[in-house]
Amino acid sequence: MHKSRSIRLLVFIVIALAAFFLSNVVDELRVFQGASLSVYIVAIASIVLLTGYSGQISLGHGALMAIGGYSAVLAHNHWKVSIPISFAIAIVSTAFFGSILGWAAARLKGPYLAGTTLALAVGLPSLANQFSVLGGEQGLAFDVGAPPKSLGSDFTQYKWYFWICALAALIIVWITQNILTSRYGRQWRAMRSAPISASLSGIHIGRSKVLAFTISSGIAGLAGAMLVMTLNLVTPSAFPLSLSFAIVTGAVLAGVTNLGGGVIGALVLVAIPDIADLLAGKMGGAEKISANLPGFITSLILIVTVLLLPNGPKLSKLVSHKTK
Amino acid sequence: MRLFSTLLIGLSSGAIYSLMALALVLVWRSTRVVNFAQAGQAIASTYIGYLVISRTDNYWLALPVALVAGALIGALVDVALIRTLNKRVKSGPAAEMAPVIVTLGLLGLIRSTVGMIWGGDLKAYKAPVTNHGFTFGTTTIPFSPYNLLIVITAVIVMAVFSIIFQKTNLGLSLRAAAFQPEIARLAGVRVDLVRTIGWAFAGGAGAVAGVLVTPSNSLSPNSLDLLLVLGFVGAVIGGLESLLGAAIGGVVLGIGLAFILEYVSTSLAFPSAFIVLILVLLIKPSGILGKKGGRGA
Amino acid sequence: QAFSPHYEVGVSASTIKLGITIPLTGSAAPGYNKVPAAMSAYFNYVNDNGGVNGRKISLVVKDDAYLPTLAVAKTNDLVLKDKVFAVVGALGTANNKAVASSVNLGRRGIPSLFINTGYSGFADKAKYPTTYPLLPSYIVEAKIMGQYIKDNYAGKKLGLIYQDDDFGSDAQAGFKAAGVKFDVSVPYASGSQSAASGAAWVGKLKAAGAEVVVVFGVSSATGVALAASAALSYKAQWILGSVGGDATTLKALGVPAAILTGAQGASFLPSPGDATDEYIKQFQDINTKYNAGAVFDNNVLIAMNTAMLTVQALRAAGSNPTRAGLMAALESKGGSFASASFSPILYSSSSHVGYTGYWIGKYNSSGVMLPDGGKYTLYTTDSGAGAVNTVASKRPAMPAKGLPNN
Amino acid sequence: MSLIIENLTVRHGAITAIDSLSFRVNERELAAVIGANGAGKTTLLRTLSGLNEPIGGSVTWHGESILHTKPEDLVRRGILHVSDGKTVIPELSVKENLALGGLWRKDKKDVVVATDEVIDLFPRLGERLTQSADTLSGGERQMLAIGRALISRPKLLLLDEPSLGLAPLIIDQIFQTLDSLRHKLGLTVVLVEQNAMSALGIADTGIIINLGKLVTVGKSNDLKSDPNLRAAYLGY
Amino acid sequence: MSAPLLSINGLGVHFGGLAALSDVDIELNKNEVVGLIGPNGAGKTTLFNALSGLVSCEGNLELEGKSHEWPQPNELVDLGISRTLQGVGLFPDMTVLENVMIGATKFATGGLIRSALGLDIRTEKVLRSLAMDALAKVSCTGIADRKVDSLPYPTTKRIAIARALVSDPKILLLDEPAGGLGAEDIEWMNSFIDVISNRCSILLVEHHMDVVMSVCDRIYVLNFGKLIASGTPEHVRNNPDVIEAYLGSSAGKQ
Ligand SMILES: Nc1ncnc2c1ncn2[C@@H]1O[C@H](COP(=O)(O)OP(=O)(O)OP(=O)(O)O)[C@@H](O)[C@H]1O
Ligand SMILES: Nc1ncnc2c1ncn2[C@@H]1O[C@H](COP(=O)(O)OP(=O)(O)OP(=O)(O)O)[C@@H](O)[C@H]1O
Ligand SMILES: [Mg+2]
Ligand SMILES: [Mg+2]
Repeated sequence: MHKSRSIRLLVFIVIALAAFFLSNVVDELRVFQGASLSVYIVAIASIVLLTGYSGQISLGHGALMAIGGYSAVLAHNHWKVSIPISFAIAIVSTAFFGSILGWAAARLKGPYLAGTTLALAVGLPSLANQFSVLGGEQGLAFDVGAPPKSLGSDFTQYKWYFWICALAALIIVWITQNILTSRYGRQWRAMRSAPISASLSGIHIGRSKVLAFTISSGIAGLAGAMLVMTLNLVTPSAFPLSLSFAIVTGAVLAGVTNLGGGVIGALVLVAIPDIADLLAGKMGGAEKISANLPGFITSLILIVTVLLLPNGPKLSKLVSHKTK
Repeated sequence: MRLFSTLLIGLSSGAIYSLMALALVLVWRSTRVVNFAQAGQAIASTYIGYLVISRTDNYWLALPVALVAGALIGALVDVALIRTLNKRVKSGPAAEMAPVIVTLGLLGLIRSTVGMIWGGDLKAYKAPVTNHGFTFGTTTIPFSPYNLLIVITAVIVMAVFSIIFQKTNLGLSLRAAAFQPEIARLAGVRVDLVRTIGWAFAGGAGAVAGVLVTPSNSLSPNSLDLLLVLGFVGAVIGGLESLLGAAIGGVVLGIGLAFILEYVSTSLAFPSAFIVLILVLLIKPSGILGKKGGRGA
Repeated sequence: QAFSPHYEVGVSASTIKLGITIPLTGSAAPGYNKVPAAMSAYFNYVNDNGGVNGRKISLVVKDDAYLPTLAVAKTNDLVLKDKVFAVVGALGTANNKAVASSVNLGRRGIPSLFINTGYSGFADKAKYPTTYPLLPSYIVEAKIMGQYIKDNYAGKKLGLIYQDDDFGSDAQAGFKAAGVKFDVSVPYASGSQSAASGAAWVGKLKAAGAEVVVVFGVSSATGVALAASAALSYKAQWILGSVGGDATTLKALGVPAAILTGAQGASFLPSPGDATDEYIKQFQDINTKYNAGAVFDNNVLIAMNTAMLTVQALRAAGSNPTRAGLMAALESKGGSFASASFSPILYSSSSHVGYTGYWIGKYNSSGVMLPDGGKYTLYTTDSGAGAVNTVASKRPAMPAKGLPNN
Repeated sequence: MSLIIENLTVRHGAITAIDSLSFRVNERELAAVIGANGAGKTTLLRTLSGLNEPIGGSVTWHGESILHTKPEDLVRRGILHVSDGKTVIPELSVKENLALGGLWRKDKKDVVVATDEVIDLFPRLGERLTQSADTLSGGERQMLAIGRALISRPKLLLLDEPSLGLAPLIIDQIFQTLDSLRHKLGLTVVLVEQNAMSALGIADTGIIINLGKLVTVGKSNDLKSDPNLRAAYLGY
Repeated sequence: MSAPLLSINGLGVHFGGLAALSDVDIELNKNEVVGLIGPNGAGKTTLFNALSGLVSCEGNLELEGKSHEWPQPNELVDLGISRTLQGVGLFPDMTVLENVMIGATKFATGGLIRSALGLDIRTEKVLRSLAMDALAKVSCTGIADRKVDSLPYPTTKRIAIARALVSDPKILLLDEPAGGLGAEDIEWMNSFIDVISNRCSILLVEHHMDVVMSVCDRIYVLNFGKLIASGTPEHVRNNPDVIEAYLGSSAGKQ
């Protein structure tokens, strides 16, 4: 146990170094995609924890990301706090909101919870239009500034975003992985598969669920803060229903129960539009066809992937066994 | 008067949510899948209905054609996708989530297919009966023959399917197949067939919803998206297990929204769906007509 | 080895590559999805007639589904992968804001031409150094409408339906600046409009006894309001904002012709149904030949107009166009570009204000909006406290065959 | 006229649960399949009822193959399987669970008769008709499952540990009922039991399997008294 | 005489109009094995459910002589009570060791933050060694890393018992531990119950009469939610009411 934990830390450090090295050799588009990838990884981690472990479904994590995004921006713009602090504030405030939501959610089962969180995803972001401090539909600017001079003059903005996002993602995934392999993760899995047995073993089901919801929300909040940083802007329309769906999809592609798979899920999410565009470009055709072909291909890839690998990629299983 | 007209506005929009909610509950009850593709299936059937209307200018021909098309699409979805999915995922968190993703994917697939065939532009056709509100003396109330048609249809769909579910052998088979397919098989239920019938029913109901709603809404590949969300919320409010619940849930949502829009703020449309839902579920976590779970141990 | 000249990104000896992000799918797509094809149609027309200094223009189209995240990702694609020379005609306030700052258009010196939004802030050159808005701002539009209402409907009860975001708040600011007070204001959340909300709005308007109602919303909201007023026998003088006032779209949304007849509207371009206008005629012609005869509505018109301006900008940038040169040309010569609008473009080295004027007209029974009294009267103003002026409409004559020769 | 199983082999992934198993059960016979946990008894019954696909061998019932046939079709041929564990539909009421047994039958009058017979046999079910099956006690569920199968008027009844969780009195009663149905209706029964003694007590034939292979098959009385078998497989 | 470990007085449970239990009195003393038998649906599991907070009930509960509120399910282990379920109730997608470690939850120390930072090695170690000890008691240490859904049925029953034992209960509630087991495993269960009864008291629900008769010190018999008899195995076995309602004529044979 002890050994595997230190190995895990080591693995994360190696990944970090590799990522940073990689960011220096690939082109800027890839660097930007790397930042998006990190956002997705964090968002998917929040779903893996919530659904894969505690067994609660959420179709509304986009809304939680919105809370994180707005919190980070407000903190950064009004209190002039540094990026790490604004991210921390995003985590804490979203976790706080999540704990309230989780309290309500703990009473709800499967599709009822799905419906409620879905309504949240539709309802919450548009609330931003009601409060002028939130900047309405055109949103609030979120400018984390240019990279420090010390990094050199050819250090681009996107590389800066990528470094911040990748670091945040690595830290949070490391923490999440620790939690998931700790007794908390174990208790959630127990609670998910046999709630009565779990409570007879001394687990307070309600509290456990709320805790999971809270932590998951905090993680989603961070993802939201990261997302708005890459956008330079926070606006309600950055958190559409399709975002909530996308991260759930990423989690399912990852097999839901496994963080290592989350990276693959995120990769797929980032890569699919590119692949679809590429394929659609090859096929060409009339305008109404070419406009819809990417969406068609994306959906098709999704369906086929879930049908072929309903429990996530086999590769991820290997990873999870090794980390145990 | 203000109260009354708000109520009527709520009722007329609620009836529409009810129709979509009914379609969702139909699939849920016969297959235990929350079918996000419902909006897509309904859109595809509605386009087919539109095709009929634009060729023949006959709404009453379009409705049954769309209904049949919707049923066929529903059946096709089951046979082509859901069966395979059920074979491949049996248990675990993936089993709960995979259908969500597959039906979402299907929604995208159908939308883009529709887009490829008919383009993204708005289409419209007229309601079969006037949507000019009933007039008493000089006052016109916000409830029209067209609203009445929708309410009546929702009631008929609900009644017909309630009877099918509760009173007929097919209904019993549907429920058995939905809950425990393997045990249902051992009791002689032709599970595959019965589930496909369930999908066809829901597809037909969704098509009717689509064809009915469109005159007040216009038609585009995305035009039923909002209705899907509100229908789902209505279904959850009603308690997913009951068709009557779906109908009530849709109307409760419609009236709740109408009141919030009228008395609180016209710009709170989306948050209020969430507010209405949360209010209902905090009081009854399994919806208005939902059942409580049985014994655990 | 042969001498090879150095070209700017996106420019080669024979081509100039431009890009656009716009919703082709999703709920914002209807209407706007016609824009890229119409732009390309015009470009192809120009290409077939010699191109721009011998170069053919190509337009790379990306679907952003009207989401800022996608707009940023797709613009990055355009800039980093497709390596376009400039972005042209990108749609939406939030999208353009996110793109300008995240993609860092300013620092990279990438021009974003003729963006399709009326948010007044984009005119701020210091903040958006490479972004060039075209539309008169929503504030300008509201100020002009306000002035018109004061001149023509003094003493009447006034109602306003507006989208409850900055589109609407710009409008409110404009009406306030014009000194117009509404007896009843009905905000609605973007995307929430439905038959039921239409009935609710009309209920409120009726209750307040509004006689003149301004709709400052998107087409679907305008459609819902008009349809509901028809269904509820509510009669008022409607004044429709330019964003939601396209008659073709309103008809597709099921608005009865009867209620649209007599409604008023504001526009900075001639009515797409006005076949007597030389630009409209030319564009319709191109539309028939190069755009498979897509229905010629406001979206197609704006697209072609934008494309025509783009061609002039490219020509003005010289025979070996650079991004900096393009922007310099816009700022120095933009005001002289021929375009269908009656209002000139005000780009200068200090400001990126585009069009500033509107004319007000009335929809006839076939849905064509024609100017009051048969003559286009242009009202102009600014986004600040400036007065609303009436000017005689004047615009550069259309170059022969609609082919820029600047 | 009988159930003939030849060289049947069934796998679960790498595990061979049934390994070239052959035996036959004559009509009207009650055969008890005995074996330790994991011997493959459940797998055998699931294969006979169409829930599992074998990888080899043949099974015929009345001369016709019953392999590769859907369970719901086998039901219509009179082959009813009462599986162990969760074999009722918890979300339906007791009445509806029973009704499922007669849904597909043409002779609706006889369904009514059969239902009454079952309620006579298990009066407890009669008291619980409108209750959801979810709330039944473990034993009551078992009664419901058996009752539903009986309403289908089976020709071949496959029973997986019917005594599991039942009170001794009820076990006696069920075994007696099986015995009488056999004579009255010509029912053939394959009974899987852990409780070797009571099963062999009513069975004609005993089939002992171990790790998926046949150990022996014979008259139950002979098996019961075989001292070697008693020590190794029968556990008493 | 010291107060009984567990004493229930006047227990009643109602489901709608149905009295699943009425006026039931039960006592359990230290190191005692007490059987609870009765026909199907008599209310045995319901009694366990009432005691573990899974159904609401009326009546008094005393633990070691002190009156106590009816506990919530998750409070049970803290009161020194463990329970197995009529099914198996394991966590199917977890390993044997993890299953048993869940049972040891009450011994866990250190909060979320420590776990998040990977500093919970100590408490993990403790839980793990407790779990291994419990597995040793049921002779299952060798399969600690197997997933439980791949195990034979009798083994899963042992794991369930290990999970109940790991919390070091004073009272163990066993619901049909021998159900579905073959002769050999029943024998093992028999002797195992004997062994652990030295460490804790056991309340046992079981339909296998030979198990009940051989391990129990005392037996309560329920029928239609009421106690109809109680006493030593010998006494109960020969009680005509019990024979009539439950055992049937073949009781002697068993
Ligand atoms: N679904 C399955 N997947 C993998 N292995 C299985 C599966 N079902 C059964 N097995 C294995 O097949 C073998 C036979 O199992 P089976 O359930 O048929 O035995 P059984 O005789 O019914 O045992 P019991 O008396 O415990 O019910 C066992 O080794 C078991 O672990
Ligand atoms: N939630 C409920 N609603 C209605 N009746 C219930 C409910 N729960 C249990 N019952 C009834 O209470 C009675 C007692 O059930 P219980 O499970 O306690 O029986 P048991 O003695 O454990 O039987 P078995 O030996 O068959 O397991 C049963 O008749 C059952 O149908
Ligand atoms: Mg078995
Ligand atoms: Mg019980």
